Amino acid sequence: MSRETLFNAALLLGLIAVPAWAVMMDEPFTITLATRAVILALAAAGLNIALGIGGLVSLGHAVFFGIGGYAMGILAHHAQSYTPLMEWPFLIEGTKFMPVIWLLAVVVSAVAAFLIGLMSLRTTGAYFIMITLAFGQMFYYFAISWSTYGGEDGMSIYIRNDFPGLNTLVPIQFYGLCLAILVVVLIFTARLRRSPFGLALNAARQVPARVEAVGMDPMRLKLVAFVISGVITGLAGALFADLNRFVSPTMFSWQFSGEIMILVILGGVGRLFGPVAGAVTFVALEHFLGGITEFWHIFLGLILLAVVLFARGGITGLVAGKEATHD
Amino acid sequence: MTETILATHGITKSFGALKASNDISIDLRPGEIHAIIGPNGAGKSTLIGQICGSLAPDAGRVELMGQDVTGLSTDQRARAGLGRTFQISALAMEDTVLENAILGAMGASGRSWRFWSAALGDRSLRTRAEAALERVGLAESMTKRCADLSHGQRRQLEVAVALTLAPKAFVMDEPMAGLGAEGSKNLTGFLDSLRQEAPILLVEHDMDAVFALADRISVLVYGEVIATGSVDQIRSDPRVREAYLGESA
Amino acid sequence: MKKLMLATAAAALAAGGAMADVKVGMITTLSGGGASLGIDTRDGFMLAMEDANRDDVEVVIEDDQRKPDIAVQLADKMIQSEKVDVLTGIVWSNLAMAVVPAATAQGLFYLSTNAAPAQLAGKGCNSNYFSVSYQNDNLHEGAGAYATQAGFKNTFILAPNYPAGIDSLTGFKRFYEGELAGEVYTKLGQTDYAAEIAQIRASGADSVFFFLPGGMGISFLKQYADSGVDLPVVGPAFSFDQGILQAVGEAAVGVKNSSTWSKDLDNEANAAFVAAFQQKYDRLPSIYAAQGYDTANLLLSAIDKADVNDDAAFAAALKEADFASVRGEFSFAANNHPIQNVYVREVIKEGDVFTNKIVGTALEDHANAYVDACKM
Amino acid sequence: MSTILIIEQVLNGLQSGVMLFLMAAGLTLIFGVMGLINLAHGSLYMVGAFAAAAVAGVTGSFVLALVAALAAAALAGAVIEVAVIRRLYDSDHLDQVLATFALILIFSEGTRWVFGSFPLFLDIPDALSGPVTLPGGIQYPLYRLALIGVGLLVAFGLWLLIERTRIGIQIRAGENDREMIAALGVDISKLYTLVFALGAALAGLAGALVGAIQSVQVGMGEPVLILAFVVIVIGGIGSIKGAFIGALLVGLTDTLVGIFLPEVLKLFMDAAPATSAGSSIASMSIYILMSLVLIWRPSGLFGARA
Repeated sequence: MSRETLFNAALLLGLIAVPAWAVMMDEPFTITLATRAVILALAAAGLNIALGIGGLVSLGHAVFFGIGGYAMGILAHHAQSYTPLMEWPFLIEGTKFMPVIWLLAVVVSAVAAFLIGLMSLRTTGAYFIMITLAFGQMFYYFAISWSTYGGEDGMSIYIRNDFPGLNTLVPIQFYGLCLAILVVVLIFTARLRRSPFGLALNAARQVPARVEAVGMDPMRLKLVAFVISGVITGLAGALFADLNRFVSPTMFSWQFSGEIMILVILGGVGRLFGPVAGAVTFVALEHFLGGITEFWHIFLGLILLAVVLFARGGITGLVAGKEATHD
Repeated sequence: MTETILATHGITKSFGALKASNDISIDLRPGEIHAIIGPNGAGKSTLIGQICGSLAPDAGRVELMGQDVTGLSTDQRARAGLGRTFQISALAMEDTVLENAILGAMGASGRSWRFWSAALGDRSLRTRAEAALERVGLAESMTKRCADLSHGQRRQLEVAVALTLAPKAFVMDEPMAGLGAEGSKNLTGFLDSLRQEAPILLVEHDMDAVFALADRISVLVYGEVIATGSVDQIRSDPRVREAYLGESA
Repeated sequence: MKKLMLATAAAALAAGGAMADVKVGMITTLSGGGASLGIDTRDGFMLAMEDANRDDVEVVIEDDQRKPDIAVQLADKMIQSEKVDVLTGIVWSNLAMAVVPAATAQGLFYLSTNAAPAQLAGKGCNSNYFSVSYQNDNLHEGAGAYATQAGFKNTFILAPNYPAGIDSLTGFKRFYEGELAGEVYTKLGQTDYAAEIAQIRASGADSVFFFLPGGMGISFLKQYADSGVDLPVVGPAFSFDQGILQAVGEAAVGVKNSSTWSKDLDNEANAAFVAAFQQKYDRLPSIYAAQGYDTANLLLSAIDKADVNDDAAFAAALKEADFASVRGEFSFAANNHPIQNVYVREVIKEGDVFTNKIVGTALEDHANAYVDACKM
Repeated sequence: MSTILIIEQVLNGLQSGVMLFLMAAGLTLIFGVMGLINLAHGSLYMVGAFAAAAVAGVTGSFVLALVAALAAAALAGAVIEVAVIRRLYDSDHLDQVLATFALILIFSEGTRWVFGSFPLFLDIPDALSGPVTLPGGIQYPLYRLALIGVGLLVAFGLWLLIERTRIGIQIRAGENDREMIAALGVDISKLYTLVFALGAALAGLAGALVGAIQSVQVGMGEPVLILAFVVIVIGGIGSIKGAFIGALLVGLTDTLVGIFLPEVLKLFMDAAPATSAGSSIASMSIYILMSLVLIWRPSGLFGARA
């Protein structure tokens, strides 16, 4: 077993042990924090597919996070106010049923990722970073002025949505649900990396010319990766909205896109558990540094700088040594 | 028409005032090695770019197996049967030798849209990739990372990846580049045996290899083909001597 | 469920004569943009708490960074871990909307030191939710009433294109009887108003009403003053607050603004407050500080009357508003929002410091437009 | 809608355009020469504004304030170049984005630590205050005219610097081939520090100039930063000319669409929804413009690399 595998196992164990301890000690807030970390890890795991495997530096992933959030917000808002979402040409009612919300989040994120990807992938390098950022801003300003759904104020959902067989209001149950989704996505990612598609995408990042020369279209590979990536981040957005029982345009903001990227880089770009390590660290820093000083952003900034300058490969790289993505 | 596997008909490409390809018509017949030579800046890379699809000609067309492929993209041409190697190794350096070869097998068999099963676990892909690696003599190094290969091994892998495509025609851009005498000799021997499988359009600076391998040679100077013929014809062609040696005719 | 059990236990204790300790959670903006408002809120609140010097009230303060998700997370923490009884402190309406409904649904009390969106005053009102500041529309309504009193006939109005901005213009129009020379929504966070000022100049307006909180207002006032347009300007107090005025400088002098509080309001509580605040923090208090101070005093008055674990009794005690408000006469309307005067202030220069002085009353004993919509 | 109003709005668009250019020129120069994406450029804008406000507060002199802004921003630029940025030239864009994002956090909170949370005061000098009447009876603030003048002057100065001086030659050479000019004996690291400080000084100047008519506060740099990015992407990253054209385009679009779109929509729908919808679309207009340009020309109007 490589050090990275051990590290990953330890992380996963921690994600089970810490909340379990919190339940025993009756520290529900620790569970809330852990839930936040798990959901952020999920959002970052989405970006990690585009960024880590496909090399797509998207500074607009908050778009999908926000779409997921608004999918939840809009459906639940209509459900709690008993007003139909639309009446024509056919009646659509709101819902508080998580699987339906997730479905909507996933479908809309996929469509958005497809369209944004189609346009953005024409560009490369710095242009790609900037055009994804611009799409993020477009959605942000749109959400701010979308008065039907609260504009800048966003929307509050009074009671967390339902999942069959669970009482999602109990923190540990909702946590379990989120963790399960994260684990499923990580398993999917692990398979994806070894799959023909993953191999091709990984090569498309390194040598697009080679991929073309063997009869594959790197652009299409990247577009599909971008869509998969957007879908996962979108799903995370729906869960995040449910955690907070609230959505607002800040979910679309470029700072948030930056934060998702930070999670990925902090944990280790392209590492399977990088997003998890990044999110856990980030939430912990936010919690503990924030408790110590009002100016904790300075220290967060310094830590990030240190990671970029001295700890290539992020935390995973630091703990597990250089690249160990292969057997 | 089945006599030619690959052909260009009057392709022309300008970059501003510079005519990098001027009305070039060449062809590649079954079982032959057709070498393209010419001094630096003669427009060889531009020509290859147009044949393989990374550059669009201003005029003229490219045919593969009698079909017009001028409008096709690089990957479509590859699927249609064009196998190329690059002048500077274009390999996924982070990946293993086997993975690079499997990449070729995947493209050829259209299996790149599988998201769940492991690429290395796919029997047919693996068989194909291993066979190609075996042929170029990299069977021992399959699990090595590309980045850890020697330069010569990378050149071999370039050829192996093209082999996995089982192409109708090879386009090789200076496969000997940077190889020592020994390496060149080995590769020359290998290419010699390859021509029966599929003809090779060979751009090469190593004249010993060219003269040893080529059935025909075309000489490219300032974007124009000034001569095409057998090795002996080319050796004695005064225009070629002028272009290379500056001797007046 | 747990809350219920606690309540029973506490009731048993109370019957024995001992009052349960009260734990207050303050969530406010202490870092990032807008921190000055939260800092004033906190300082005002804590001033009252320290003056009272009681050991049966504990205050936990956390920084929401002006991010709704952080605010929600902090609320969860305070409810779940700190087990607070009362929440307070949120400055921004969008953060309040994220926190308040969930908190009151879980049986906590929420006392607003500032944000009081329409949703929480009308249909979404709650017996555990009290706004000690105002209802968001109040100051805009006051400005509208003043514009009418001042005889403005053709006002140009502008606000950012977001819910509070739209509410603001609606509130203004509710009490303004003249014509509108123009109605413009600007981009939220916009910093350059040259285009809007040109529109004002071209519109033939006789006056201007604007609602542009924070840095937006500073930019607007500086640019307006420099534009040569010389029409009277009215705005709500937000853009003329003690912290902001110094950054606007001369450009603000003479501008009328509507406010429920001013440091020169003539009552005993206010005089004491202003003096104590200046002495302790070495700066003039702002309206946010005043509202924080009042909130703390209201809370203390209720704690003396009822057990915080007895929801109905504590709500009734709060509703009595039996404390000396720095705003003078103060009571709650049926929907738990204040009935108070809205004053007109004018910006003046006192020595080196820019500040406000009261020049009139726009609305007397004013409640809000949502009382009837609230079914409590 | 009178002609006067239209002309005035065009002037407003120009003014915001030339100020954007000051920001964008530095960004694009730094990208062109060093290949670096600098998200912290907005922080240097903020540093300039705060330095100007602080010095103006003490001395009361606007000229000294401008000098202080230039000096402080250039110094801050040089310091972060030497301490951090220099290690990022060989990194990929990802590392650059993260590191400079970290710098934003440090600068913003650091500034708040030093100056507090309240906005600072910076006013326009008396000599430039108030409006002037232009031909045609247009009343226009003198200070804004001065801003247009300064912006154009700086643009011209930059052009001179790059086309006509030794340093300009080195900068242009550096854009094309780093190794080459190092081989020619130019001290490349000094050149980079210089270029970075120059870009920073321009941002600081913009911050101080604009700070006089806006609010000098923490976080003021980020909205401008994003606009400046839009500008250089439209213009083509690395191109000063592109930055200039892009800045004017963005300035004009942002100003004119915001004013005229609601009016146009009012022809088709009720006033209230027209105002609201118009301003919603207007707030997205420059991003729409940018996407259109990139779809048409993936490397911007004057972008070098394909």
